Amino acid sequence: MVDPRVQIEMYAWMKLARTFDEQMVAMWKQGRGLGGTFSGRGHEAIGVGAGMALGPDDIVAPMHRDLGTYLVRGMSPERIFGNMLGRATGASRGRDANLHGVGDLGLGIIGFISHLPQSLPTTLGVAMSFRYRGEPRAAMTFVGDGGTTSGAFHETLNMAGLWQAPFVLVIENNQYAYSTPLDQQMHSPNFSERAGVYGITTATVDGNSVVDVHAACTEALERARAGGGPTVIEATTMRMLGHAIHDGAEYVPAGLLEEWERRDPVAGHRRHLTEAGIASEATLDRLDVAARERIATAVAEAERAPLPDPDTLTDGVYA
Amino acid sequence: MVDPRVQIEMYAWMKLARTFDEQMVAMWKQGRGLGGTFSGRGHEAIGVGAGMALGPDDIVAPMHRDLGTYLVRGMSPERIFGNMLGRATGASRGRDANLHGVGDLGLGIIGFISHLPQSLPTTLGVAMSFRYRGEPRAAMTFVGDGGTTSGAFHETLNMAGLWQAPFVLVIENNQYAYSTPLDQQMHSPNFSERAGVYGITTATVDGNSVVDVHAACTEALERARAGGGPTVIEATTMRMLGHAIHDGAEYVPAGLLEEWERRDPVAGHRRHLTEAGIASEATLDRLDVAARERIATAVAEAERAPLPDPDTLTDGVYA
Amino acid sequence: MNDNFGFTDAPASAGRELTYLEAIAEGIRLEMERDENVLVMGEDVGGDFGGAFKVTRGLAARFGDHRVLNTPIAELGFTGMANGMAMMGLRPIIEMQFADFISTAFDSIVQFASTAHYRMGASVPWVIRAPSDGGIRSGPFHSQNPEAWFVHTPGLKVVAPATPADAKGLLAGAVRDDNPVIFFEAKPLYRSVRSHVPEGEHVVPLGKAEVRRHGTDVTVITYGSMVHQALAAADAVEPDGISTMVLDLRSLKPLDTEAILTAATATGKVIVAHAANRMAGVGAEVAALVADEAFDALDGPVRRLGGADTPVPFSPPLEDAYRPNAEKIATSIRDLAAW
Amino acid sequence: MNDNFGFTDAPASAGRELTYLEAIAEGIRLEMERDENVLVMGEDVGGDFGGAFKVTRGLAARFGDHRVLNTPIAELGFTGMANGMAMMGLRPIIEMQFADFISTAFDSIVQFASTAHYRMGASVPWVIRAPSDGGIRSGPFHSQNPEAWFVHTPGLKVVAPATPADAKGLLAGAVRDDNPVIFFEAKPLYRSVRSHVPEGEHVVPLGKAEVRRHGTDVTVITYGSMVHQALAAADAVEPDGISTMVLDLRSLKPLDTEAILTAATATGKVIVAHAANRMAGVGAEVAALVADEAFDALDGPVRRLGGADTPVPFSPPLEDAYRPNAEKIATSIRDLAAW
Ligand SMILES: Cc1ncc(C[n+]2csc(CCOP(=O)(O)OP(=O)(O)O)c2C)c(N)n1
Ligand SMILES: Cc1ncc(C[n+]2csc(CCOP(=O)(O)OP(=O)(O)O)c2C)c(N)n1
Ligand SMILES: [Mg+2]
Ligand SMILES: [Mg+2]
Repeated sequence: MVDPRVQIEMYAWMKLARTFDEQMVAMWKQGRGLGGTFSGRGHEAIGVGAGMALGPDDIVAPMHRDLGTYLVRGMSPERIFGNMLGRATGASRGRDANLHGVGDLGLGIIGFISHLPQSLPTTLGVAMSFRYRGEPRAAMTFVGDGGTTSGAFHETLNMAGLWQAPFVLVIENNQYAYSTPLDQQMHSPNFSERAGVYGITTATVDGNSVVDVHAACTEALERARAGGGPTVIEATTMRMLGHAIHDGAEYVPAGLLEEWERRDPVAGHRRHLTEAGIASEATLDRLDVAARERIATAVAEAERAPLPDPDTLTDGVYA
Repeated sequence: MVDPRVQIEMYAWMKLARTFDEQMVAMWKQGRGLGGTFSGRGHEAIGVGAGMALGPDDIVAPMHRDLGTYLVRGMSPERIFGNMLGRATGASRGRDANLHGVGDLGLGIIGFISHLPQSLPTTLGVAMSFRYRGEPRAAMTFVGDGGTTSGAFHETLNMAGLWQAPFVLVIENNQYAYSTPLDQQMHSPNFSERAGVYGITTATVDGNSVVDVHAACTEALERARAGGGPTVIEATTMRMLGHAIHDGAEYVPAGLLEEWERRDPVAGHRRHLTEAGIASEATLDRLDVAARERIATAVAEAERAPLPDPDTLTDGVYA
Repeated sequence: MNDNFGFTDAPASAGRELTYLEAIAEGIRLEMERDENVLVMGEDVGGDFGGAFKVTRGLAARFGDHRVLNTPIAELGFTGMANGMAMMGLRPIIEMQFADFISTAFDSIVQFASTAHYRMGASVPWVIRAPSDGGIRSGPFHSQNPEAWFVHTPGLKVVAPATPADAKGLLAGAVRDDNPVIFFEAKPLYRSVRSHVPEGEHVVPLGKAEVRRHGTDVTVITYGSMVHQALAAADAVEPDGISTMVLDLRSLKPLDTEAILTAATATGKVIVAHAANRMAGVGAEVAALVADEAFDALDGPVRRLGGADTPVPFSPPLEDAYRPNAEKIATSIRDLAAW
Repeated sequence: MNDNFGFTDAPASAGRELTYLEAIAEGIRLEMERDENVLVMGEDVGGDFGGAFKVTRGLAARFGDHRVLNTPIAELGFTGMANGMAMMGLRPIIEMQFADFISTAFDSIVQFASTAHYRMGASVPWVIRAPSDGGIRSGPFHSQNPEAWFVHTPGLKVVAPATPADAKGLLAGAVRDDNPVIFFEAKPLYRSVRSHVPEGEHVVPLGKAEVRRHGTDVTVITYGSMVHQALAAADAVEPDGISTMVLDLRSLKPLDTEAILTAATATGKVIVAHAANRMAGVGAEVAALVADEAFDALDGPVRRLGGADTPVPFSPPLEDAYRPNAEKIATSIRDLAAW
């Protein structure tokens, strides 16, 4: 069983991600946002479970619903909110939008670009650099169900299998790519079979169980660091809001959302902690309050932060 | 059993392709060629077997080793040699090189471009046009083992399976992509498994048996025309010369070539025809002579043909 | 954004008005009605959803799912697929969800589609609709203006309407053209511009520029969203006694060289402006053309305004610094007029 | 191909001579010796084979297979992989088998690599070696000069050496640069040009053009294989009393604007020439720059020579009609000198 303290920590991070997400959605609906943004509601167990499995020397390239990973990895809520609000203090210094470009190699985080699924070959390259130098490190990234139908998915997994790279991919199967359900994306959503043909170890986990995601990722990362080759983990979940802030997701059957609401990863883990006697309601309530305060502070700071000076427009195009 | 006359026809086409190929290689070695060129030696059973399986209304996009398909489909040796020699009478009117651009929609042939494996999505589009119009036709194309590691392979097969398109793909597994053997291309050359994950029917055939290739393609094309969806056929063979005319293929172990030489598709089919009493040596000798004469005529005509007028440079860029 | 731009030739008040977006939608619908070979494909275009910008909303209900095809995320593959469909006589209208993702489909466009007719006489009559341009805080991957890549590539055609009427008319012209045409829609104009659009059949021929405003001192040559900025700039400098001509290119490939040279010669002072990155952009081609073929008529340097040599930044002060706008164009007009 | 081009600054006879191809190979070898973060990757580059043009032959034997990585046919993927390797401090030298296939890797270059430093301060120090250019009867897919796509894209650097010495020196400069650099090799020069190459460490800084020939009447601004054609053209018009300056750009991004303006101003008559398609090519940027910033010094139209607006055709009469060469440049020089 996972260390109880770690399980409580999981809750704290998930709650922080959820609180961030709710605050963000509220702000954008109030017109206090800038541009569009993506909610990761429902993806907290994946982002946190995977993020907590990473070792200090591992590198991760999260995508647009993996807020939890950024947070766990040490990207502060201030820098992320700052990014979303186009502030000079944001992770990309006003250059990139929402969770895009939220990277910091010092934290072992590579920021993603829109073009799906570019993080895959990039992360394979990181893994290959570990192999080149004989370092016991692993590189991890994520892809949505939608991103798996793109050429880069195939090219990356083929090479990852060929070279048995220390590479871990989490497929976040959340049933939809924007408005397009799985059955309009592929003949059959057999992700493990698809990855298996490349000589890659595969696993399927409940993407709404932070404990299960964490366990699968921990095992995969350890194997990768030990020279045991790549792993692809399918984590099944549901995108609980629209594709992006403007999208009402009318195309999702209400019943489907209700069904998944009952499996909410944050509430579920909370139930597990109390039922298993790992944490009391009071302890968890305190974590909830802490999360709210942490996010309130971050929002206030981000909103106070300056916008970039237009004279810095061309700074940083080149190294 | 395949109609004996058809089996004799198979020999005639394979011999024509082989004779063309030998004549081409000889000319290029003598400096009578223009630019580079690709030999299809060893691929005759695939090109001819697949080509003869096509119905009159089907469309095919052969690639650089499928000379037999072009010939069977009615592209004259004059037009092909003319293309290779950059003549105004060549299939591309001097625009494209060697077997590139050798297309003619009137003959149901789409000419390929270098970028691998662009013929795959193109051919899927042809298949989807049949589906759109409800026509009982099929579209077929080819890819090398090397081309299968490219993104377009995955994107095309995923969509072919999703829409159950009347699409047939022959993978010509000839052990090498240029100098790169299979084991440096992919973890395991499990082509049927790879195609199977997309909801596509698969088959593996001896690519040096014209009868087997023909049977597999016939079945796949019939299924496609009848609405039974796509098929991927792996045809195993060996590239018997270098990648292109300048390549001595020193990287191929001599023993491997000797082994495959014993399985030569043209000689093998000839043996089969005589041993099964389908054709006499004399009949086949006459076909050999006919092939030599046909090719000699074609070469002579192509060499006599004019080069394009430079004033026509911009003709045909736009429709 | 200036959405009351009073064209000299097409006053905004005349007749039925549509937004730029509605005009595109109407253009698609009419072409689908006219020719059953016309179909729509792309990510999320189908069903009740109708695409990220809702341009194709209602088409599936009207024409059936088989004519409005939702594709997986596979731009290279589905554009390649459109090549095959088009060679068989269909006329796919492909929606790139954002113009930024057109790079993902690059080989299918710049290698296959662009060369098919030259190599084998096969025409590839598709249209790619590419929602492009920025100014709306969408960041580096939802704001791009990648037209120069395609203008440089032989065998393609490229159009970039600035008005609702042209959006409808050029869409029809593009669908009926027998070549691959990339149709750059200016996202900032989608709902901000509303003006007269002819009802029923309305076809604008490819390759013809249009003078949007006559003038005698300085010529601004531009297209897309910058047409509106140029017109606003022309208004702004009028009180200074500067008379500005504005030429809307509309087609970027083929370029209307005759109209460009006529407009350049008319004033002898030329500014080329676009939202795309300035360096080696389409504006460079236009400026170089003028500097060669209208040299004798030039009374001053050929100026160019375009995006900075940076990705399109997200934050307002940076994006505003990045992009040309009416004010910057006006400054350039004044400067050149005084040359 | 003129392979005795007698540079004013570097006479072909001085010192040790190498072919253009040998110079590149030497440049790679020295960088690999100097820095073990440097590795080579691409299709068929490894083992005893050493790539389609044998540029990397011998490297695997010398440095081990792990530093000379054969890749599957997956340009998008392996270039994306190089992005990740480079972010971790490796310095991959990627061989595109032909420059023509660089379009297959497009997203990994123009979307990821080019923006990584701007967005997240991560430098991506790879070099893509792209064997480009035609004139050798290789047809539309083995003859392309796609540099304009990349010069238009912010965040990339682009170089195009014309001489063996620059091929070696710019290769070193590119490997040591902390940004993604595309290194366009001119295939027609691989074995046709042989001249002095400094031994040992030799680094040519990116962004510096070089005057290859001084002259007072007409300036030809060019790069790559056309440098040799321009020099031959300059020789050809000399008997007519025309003195031609030839400026070799060497770097296309960043452009050496100072050298361009100085060279343009020196004669007042400018021809820009390249093998790439003329329309919206790099030459348009150079011509537009001159027409803007050197306008006062111009004594005639800014001329441009480049490939026709067609795919690169295969047949000799067509390819010869397609491409600029010494004769066409000479005609243009004579015409402009008489302006
Ligand atoms: C190559 C490419 N095409 C289109 C898009 C636009 N787009 C952004 S997210 C998205 C859907 C992604 O679906 P999925 O991969 O399942 O991830 P999810 O958003 O469901 O988490 C699309 C189509 C893109 N980012 N990249
Ligand atoms: C995208 C792309 N990259 C590189 C090449 C160069 N190239 C031409 S053929 C070839 C090898 C192809 O191998 P395979 O697909 O196995 O076909 P084969 O030649 O063995 O029949 C390569 C690398 C290409 N044509 N397209
Ligand atoms: Mg999804
Ligand atoms: Mg092969």
